[in-house]
Amino acid sequence: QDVTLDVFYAFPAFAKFHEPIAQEFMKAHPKIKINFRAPAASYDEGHQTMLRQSVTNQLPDVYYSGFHLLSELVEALDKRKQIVDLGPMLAAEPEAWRKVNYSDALLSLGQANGKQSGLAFNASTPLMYYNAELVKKAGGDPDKMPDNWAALVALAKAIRAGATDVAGMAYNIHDWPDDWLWRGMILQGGATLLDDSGKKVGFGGAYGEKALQTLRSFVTEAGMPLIDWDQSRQQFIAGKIGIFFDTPARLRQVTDLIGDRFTLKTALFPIDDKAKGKLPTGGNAALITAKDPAKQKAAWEFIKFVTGPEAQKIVVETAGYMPTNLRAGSDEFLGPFYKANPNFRTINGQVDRAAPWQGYPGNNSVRIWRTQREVINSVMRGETAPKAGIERIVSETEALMK
Amino acid sequence: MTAVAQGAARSRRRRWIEQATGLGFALPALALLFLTILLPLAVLLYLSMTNYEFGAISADWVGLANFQKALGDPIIRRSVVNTLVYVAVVVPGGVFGALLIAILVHGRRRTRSFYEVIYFLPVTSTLIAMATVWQFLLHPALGPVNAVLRSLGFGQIAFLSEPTTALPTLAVIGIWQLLGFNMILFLAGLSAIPRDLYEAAEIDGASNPIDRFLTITWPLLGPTTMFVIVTTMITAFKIFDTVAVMTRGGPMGTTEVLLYNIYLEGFQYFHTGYAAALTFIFLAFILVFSVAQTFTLDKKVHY
Amino acid sequence: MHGQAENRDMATVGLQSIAKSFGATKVLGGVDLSIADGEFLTLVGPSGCGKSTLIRIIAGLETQDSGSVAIGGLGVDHMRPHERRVAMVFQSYALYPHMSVRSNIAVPLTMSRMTMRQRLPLVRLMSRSRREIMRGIDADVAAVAAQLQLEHLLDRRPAQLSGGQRQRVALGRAMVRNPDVFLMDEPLSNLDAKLRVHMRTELAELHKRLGVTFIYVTHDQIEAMTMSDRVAMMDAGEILQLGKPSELYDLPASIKVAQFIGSPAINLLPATVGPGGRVELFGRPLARAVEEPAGSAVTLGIRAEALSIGQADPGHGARASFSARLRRKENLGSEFILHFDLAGPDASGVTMRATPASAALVQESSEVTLTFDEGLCHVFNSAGRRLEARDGSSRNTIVSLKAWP
Amino acid sequence: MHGQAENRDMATVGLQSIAKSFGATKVLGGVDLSIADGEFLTLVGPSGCGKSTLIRIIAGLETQDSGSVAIGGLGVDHMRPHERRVAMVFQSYALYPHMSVRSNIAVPLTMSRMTMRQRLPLVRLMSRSRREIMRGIDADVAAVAAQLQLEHLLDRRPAQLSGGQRQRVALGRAMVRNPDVFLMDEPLSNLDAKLRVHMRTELAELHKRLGVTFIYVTHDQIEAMTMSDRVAMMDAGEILQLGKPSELYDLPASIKVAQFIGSPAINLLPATVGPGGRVELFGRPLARAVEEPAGSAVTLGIRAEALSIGQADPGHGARASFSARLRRKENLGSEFILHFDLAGPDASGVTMRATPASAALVQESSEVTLTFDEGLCHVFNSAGRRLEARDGSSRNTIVSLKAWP
Amino acid sequence: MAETALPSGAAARPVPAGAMAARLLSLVAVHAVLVAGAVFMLLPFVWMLITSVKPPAEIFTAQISLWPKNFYGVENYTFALSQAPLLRFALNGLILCFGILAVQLLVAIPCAYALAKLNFPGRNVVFVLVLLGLCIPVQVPAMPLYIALAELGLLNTYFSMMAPFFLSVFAIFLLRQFFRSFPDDIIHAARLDGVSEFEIVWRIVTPSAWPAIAAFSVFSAVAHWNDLYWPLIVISDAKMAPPPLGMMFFADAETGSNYGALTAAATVLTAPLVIAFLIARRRFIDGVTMTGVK
Ligand SMILES: Nc1ncnc2c1ncn2[C@@H]1O[C@H](COP(=O)(O)OP(=O)(O)OP(=O)(O)O)[C@@H](O)[C@H]1O
Ligand SMILES: Nc1ncnc2c1ncn2[C@@H]1O[C@H](COP(=O)(O)OP(=O)(O)OP(=O)(O)O)[C@@H](O)[C@H]1O
Ligand SMILES: [Mg+2]
Ligand SMILES: [Mg+2]
Repeated sequence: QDVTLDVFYAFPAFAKFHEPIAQEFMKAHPKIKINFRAPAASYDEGHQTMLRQSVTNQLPDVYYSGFHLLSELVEALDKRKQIVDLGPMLAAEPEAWRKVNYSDALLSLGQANGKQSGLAFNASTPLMYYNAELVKKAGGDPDKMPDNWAALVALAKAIRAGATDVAGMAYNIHDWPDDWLWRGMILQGGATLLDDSGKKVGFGGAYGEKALQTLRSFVTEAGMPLIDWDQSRQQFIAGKIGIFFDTPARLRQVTDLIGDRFTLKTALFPIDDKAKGKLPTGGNAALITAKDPAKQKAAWEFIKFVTGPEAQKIVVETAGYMPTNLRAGSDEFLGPFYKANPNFRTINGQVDRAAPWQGYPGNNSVRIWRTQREVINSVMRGETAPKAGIERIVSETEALMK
Repeated sequence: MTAVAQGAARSRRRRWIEQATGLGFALPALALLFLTILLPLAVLLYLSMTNYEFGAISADWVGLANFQKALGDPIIRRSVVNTLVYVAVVVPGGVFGALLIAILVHGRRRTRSFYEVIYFLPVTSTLIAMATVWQFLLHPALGPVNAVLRSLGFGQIAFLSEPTTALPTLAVIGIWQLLGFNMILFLAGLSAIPRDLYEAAEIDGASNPIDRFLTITWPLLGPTTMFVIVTTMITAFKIFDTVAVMTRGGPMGTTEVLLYNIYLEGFQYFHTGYAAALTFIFLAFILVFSVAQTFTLDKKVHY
Repeated sequence: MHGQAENRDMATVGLQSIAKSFGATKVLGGVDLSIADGEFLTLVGPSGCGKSTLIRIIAGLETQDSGSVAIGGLGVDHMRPHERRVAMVFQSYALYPHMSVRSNIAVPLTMSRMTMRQRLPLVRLMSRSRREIMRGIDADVAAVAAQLQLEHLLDRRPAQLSGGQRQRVALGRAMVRNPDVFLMDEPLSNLDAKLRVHMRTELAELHKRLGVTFIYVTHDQIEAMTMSDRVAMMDAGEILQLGKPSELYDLPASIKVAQFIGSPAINLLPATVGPGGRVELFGRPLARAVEEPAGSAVTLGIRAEALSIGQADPGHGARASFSARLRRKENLGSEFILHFDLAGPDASGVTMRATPASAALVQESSEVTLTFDEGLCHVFNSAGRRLEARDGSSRNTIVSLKAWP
Repeated sequence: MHGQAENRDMATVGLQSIAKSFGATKVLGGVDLSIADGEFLTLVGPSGCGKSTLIRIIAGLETQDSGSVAIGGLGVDHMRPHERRVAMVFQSYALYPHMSVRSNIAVPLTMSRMTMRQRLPLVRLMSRSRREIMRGIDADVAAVAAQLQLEHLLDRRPAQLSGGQRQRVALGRAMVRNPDVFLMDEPLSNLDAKLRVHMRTELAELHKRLGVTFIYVTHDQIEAMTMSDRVAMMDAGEILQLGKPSELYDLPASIKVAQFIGSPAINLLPATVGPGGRVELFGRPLARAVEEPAGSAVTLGIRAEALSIGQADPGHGARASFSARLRRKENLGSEFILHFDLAGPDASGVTMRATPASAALVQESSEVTLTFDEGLCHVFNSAGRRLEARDGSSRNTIVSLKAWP
Repeated sequence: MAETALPSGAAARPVPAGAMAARLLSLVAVHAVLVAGAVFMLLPFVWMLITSVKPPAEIFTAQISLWPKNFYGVENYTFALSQAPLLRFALNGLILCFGILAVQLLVAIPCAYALAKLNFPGRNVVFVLVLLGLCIPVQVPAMPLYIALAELGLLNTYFSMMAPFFLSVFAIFLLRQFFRSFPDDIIHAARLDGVSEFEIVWRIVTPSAWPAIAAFSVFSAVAHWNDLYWPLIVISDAKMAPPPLGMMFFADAETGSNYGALTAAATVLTAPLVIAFLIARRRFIDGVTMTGVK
């Protein structure tokens, strides 16, 4: 008989792809009705809502959890047996089907607490946006952007020198709400968040010092303004910043806001360690919290659909996220779109580097980032030397990891 | 003898009726107060003595450890200082600015409604939209405020991103939000002042605006002013929204205020027990402030 | 700021066709009045006739719809109330509720004697001269408080005072000042007779000492008669008669004035004009003749004190008489008011003043003959205007008194 | 709720040693008073003596510190104001500022005639009986408004009224009611003489019609003398004398009462007691003898109307005389007040009432002989108490009047 | 710079040049202050309105322009109105605001009157509790209240959105201040007239506090119209959501806000509040002046 699924997601604006996907799904599965709950304002608030509802047993059937909160949520829900392990369900599907749709890297994004807790729905790795005119004016080649940080800073310096009141680049790590960009800086160089013991940070010492030096050089060399990331993006959109780093999810919006003021292009995130370099993955994974077996089954159908190529096509076209389905990029689905909008295709080149979200031990991740961020900000402002800075970051982080 | 006793009993009846009326009128409020404030506070008090983490199934009793920890936490201390700075800017600005505007607006005839609406507009705003707007207005390179500063020969200022200016900027935005509402309270207070007192003052020579203000307006506005000061102070102590939306405590913790830290502890770090203890410290702090202020002012403003 | 005020040495007050309406309610209908410097003018009139409105217009608290006010010969219409240099006692007192009696009375002095700087809070603490001025003000306040018998109440707030005490504070606030014109709106209405007598002399003294103009509203006939140089009787926003107090009493211009002035009110008897202009009362002709066509109806006004009991006494001018029945005696202590029913078909009655001794001579329900001095009675035509006697022989008392030594 | 109230058919009011202080200020010092059912009692006394406080205690608005109040023989200390079934006119009017005159007057009727349900907004629209009651109320309001001459003001708010009009509304709000006791605190103080006379009769009629008890505060001697069954003279929170109006005037118990009652105030002359208890004025013995040791100082009180000009006239009781110089004549219209300076070293003066005619006979600054009827004067001892004449021969007027036919 | 509307300022009178100049000067000074303040207050709204009619490409530009080259208002507003059920949210807001305000006034007015004018044991305690209530941030009682409502099965109802706000300590405190200044004699007169204490509150005292009640009403309406925090805790059905959720559909931290639609939605959802204010503001002007007592 008919099943109604309660689906809960964060960011009301995501209605722009959730709604059409649900329409498509219901067309394909007439017996399953999708009912969206009032969306949460943010991942954090969605997370709090889930925790609250787990206490009162009001959980939805499907929830899209931010990657950075996934393991905490799964841990909490596991205690009350309120989350469904997707591993067996996935295993029950034909192996071939699994292989065509999901890579291991993609599957790993949804793993937490050692099991397949969810399937990645939205995913993003940091993307380079740039102003082709400014790059050209500075003597760079808009079609072949630097693939390492030293060259990038040099180009940014040239952009800054080439025009008044234009900043060479902006990498808004100093006030990013989470450590996504910081992880980007760490992972791209082949370092890890934690060392092998899992008890110490993996980016201390010379590596970290160099990373901080690079960050400082953004300001000193490239004239990066130390302002709010929204303001920074606005400035980029106004044509006053040469190179800008942001999530691909905003590609659609940035493109619209620029209009034909200048030529927006995107490029791969510079990677200093081409072999080991990884990139942090933001976004969310769909998970099942339904209790009723019939609903669980319907929910699994739903999750398969939303992570399927038709749904991902909608997501990519409306936002710019990295597709989380291997087939989505094919000609059958996104091919024509990518051809028309090459900027959107760029992110696909980073899928292989997408690393799952790894937490610090001790549930203090947010506080650790707030502490680190203060030091990073202070280094970028030139108030703290990079060496002293990384020492502080390491010691304070490790203190909070207990 | 019995007559005396009877008389006493009867007067007691009258007093009893009076007191019962008073209590009866306060009762619905008291019941709601109990249900929506006191009971939750009791739960919170219990939590503050545990190490409960949000979403957890169980918690351990830790006694006063959370309170001890809070008193020694440097981040909390910093946020107390930030909060006090914010309060110190917003209260005088929000109260006396509103008083000035209210008095000026009250004297207008034709333009009165025009100004009232304009000054009231910020009260109606939702932070969701306004945060974006403020960020653009204060944008160092694109915003009109800095355009004006530049044209006046000052350099541009990254109001929300400089550690030295971020908190004062939030305070100014706080005043912007509060001013209109306080103005309306003052306007309500002004319309309750009997007109013949102004007439008497005018005859007595208290004719210029300052004299009129000092002789009539200020003293008779006392109850309103007291209310506005106390509520503005409490509102300022509770500063949270603008921080959460516009600076998230940054840059470099310069806008981390007490309530934002409690929010971080409770809803970001999920240290519910610790956050509860912080909440109690916060409550004790502003309650003492406001009760002391209220009861000392109360004697002065009523005749 | 007071430049203009200082030039004006004479505090005459001139009102030129002052009109005022509140919405549709016409309150003043073109009042003309000119008051001499140093004059004590009393406004009387029925409740709601516009007295308060008029003095509020003079003070500048209300704006007239048309007409103009001049003080000291200068138009003051453009001046704010304080620039007109008037002191006022409000009918509603308008005390400052948050100030002690002392401060209430001191306000006008503080305003006039201290500079802005000395009045400012905090700043004033630094002013040395301030203390001296304060001492002067305190002395003046104490003096006025003594006149008003308020010495022991100086530290109270208005809410802690009785009605009469509040009124005295309101009066004190005006009395401490040294304005060009005093405007007082029923300043003694809530005081007891003894205190009122005391305050009358205090006000009279103030008037003499300062020599300034007083405009005074009262419902008390004794106040109006004893304090004023002139009395203006108002009704429905018009001045009906303006003159010396005795003129209003003895030579009322109209029946309305005669009725309003004097307590108990004047007795009005219907009469007709007979041949030769002779007035006929109850069909019997009197000695008085008026310039009215024979047969027209007139009204005879006889003051309560003009009546007496007993037969006409030919030795003392022309006396007429009619008979009446005593309905009720009213003992006022010092005298009696006797209420008579008239014997005729006309149901109305007359009142008469009598000493206790003469009142004792009549009994209730007894029929007596009342006589009155024709020289002391007034004849009003049907329009209510008082008619002069036709021949000089029987003029009114006041006139004859003036002719005496 | 009114069970007790309905049982009480008699609205006597009994006060038993009522005392009241505001903080350190003692206002009432143990007042005992018992007022008969249907009596009209007037409270008089100097400003601030506690009159308003006393009636506020009777109404239950203020709580006495000690003592008890009974209405209709039942203690009402436990009752809240409205249970005491009293109507009150406040000295400060206390009008409802947001209601029209009509609604102000209608409030007490609405409260007593309508049920809670009928008064509720919205609900009342559905009540059919309500309209009928409303019509009754409107009629009553209209009737009272007519008595008060307020008909044309019924739709105004208090702020749009003149002082006297406000007072009448306050009066009207009490008059529409049908309480056991009326408490009126200077209800006519802001009305003109004519209207006051009118209101006096209206109140007298109301009193007669309802037959309820009135407690009335006034500063107006005429009101006190003419309306009251008894007058209580208060001073400093005590009742100095309680009696018929004429008793207070003619037989004042003490110098304070004598001074307070009567206008102009009684003349007080220093005198001594000579041999045989004979009172000596300016060294000359009078006929009057009192029970005081010889040589003690007494005060002679002579009413202004007891004095007359000219030689002693032996035909009319014992008359004494002294000489004085006319300082000032005061014309009150109906009579004159003559102010004399005494010839002796004693600087004080005396006042005398005179008819216009006799006033015309003396000139200012002229020396005259004043005579007075010894039977009409009072002797007070040094403590201020009035002394009875030793022999029955020369009792006071009132007594002798009583003996007359 | 007249701070009260004294009648002296009537324009019709002939005024000497000196006084005229002085008055004009002070008038200019007053308006200068007011206009300067008004610019500060208005600036964000001007930008909001301009943005709501701009095409995306003109929103962030280096040159500040007050009017778009390309008028895009129709698109933004239709987009805002069609993408989110703004009118439905506005209706929810209306229900919430009226429901909350009605109960708030019903509860707060008698309590404020009792605190201001009646003597009862524990009056100061109640007053301190009121102050305590003022100090408490909304987040504090949220969890216990949420659990209680869940236990009662009341989640997802209008009632659950309103219940925590039925008590407004703010209103109690504000009205207490106003009631305190109400003349005792008028209350006494009412008691003598047989007006019950209950009716004294509603018929006699409340009309005198209209300015304060109107001020509070706009405050309450604004606060609950704009509240998203609590409704999203107890509501999971988007059909019951309050107005700000309408804006959240366009304010997006994750994929980037749609500024044109966001400001259009903000404009649409602010308008009712401005209208409510315009209605309520009449009450600030004709406050009942206390002429009832002498
Ligand atoms: N709240 C108060 N605090 C202190 N003293 C007060 C208070 N209320 C009244 N008094 C004092 O009590 C005394 C009696 O006041 P009350 O109002 O009874 O006088 P009253 O006889 O009515 O006078 P009046 O004729 O002037 O109205 C006065 O001296 C007054 O100053
Ligand atoms: N604001 C107003 N709106 C309408 N009518 C008013 C207003 N103020 C006063 N009036 C009316 O104007 C008339 C004159 O009022 P005013 O106060 O001058 O009377 P008054 O002569 O002082 O009377 P009283 O002796 O009773 O004080 C009254 O009839 C009054 O009702
Ligand atoms: Mg008047
Ligand atoms: Mg009194």
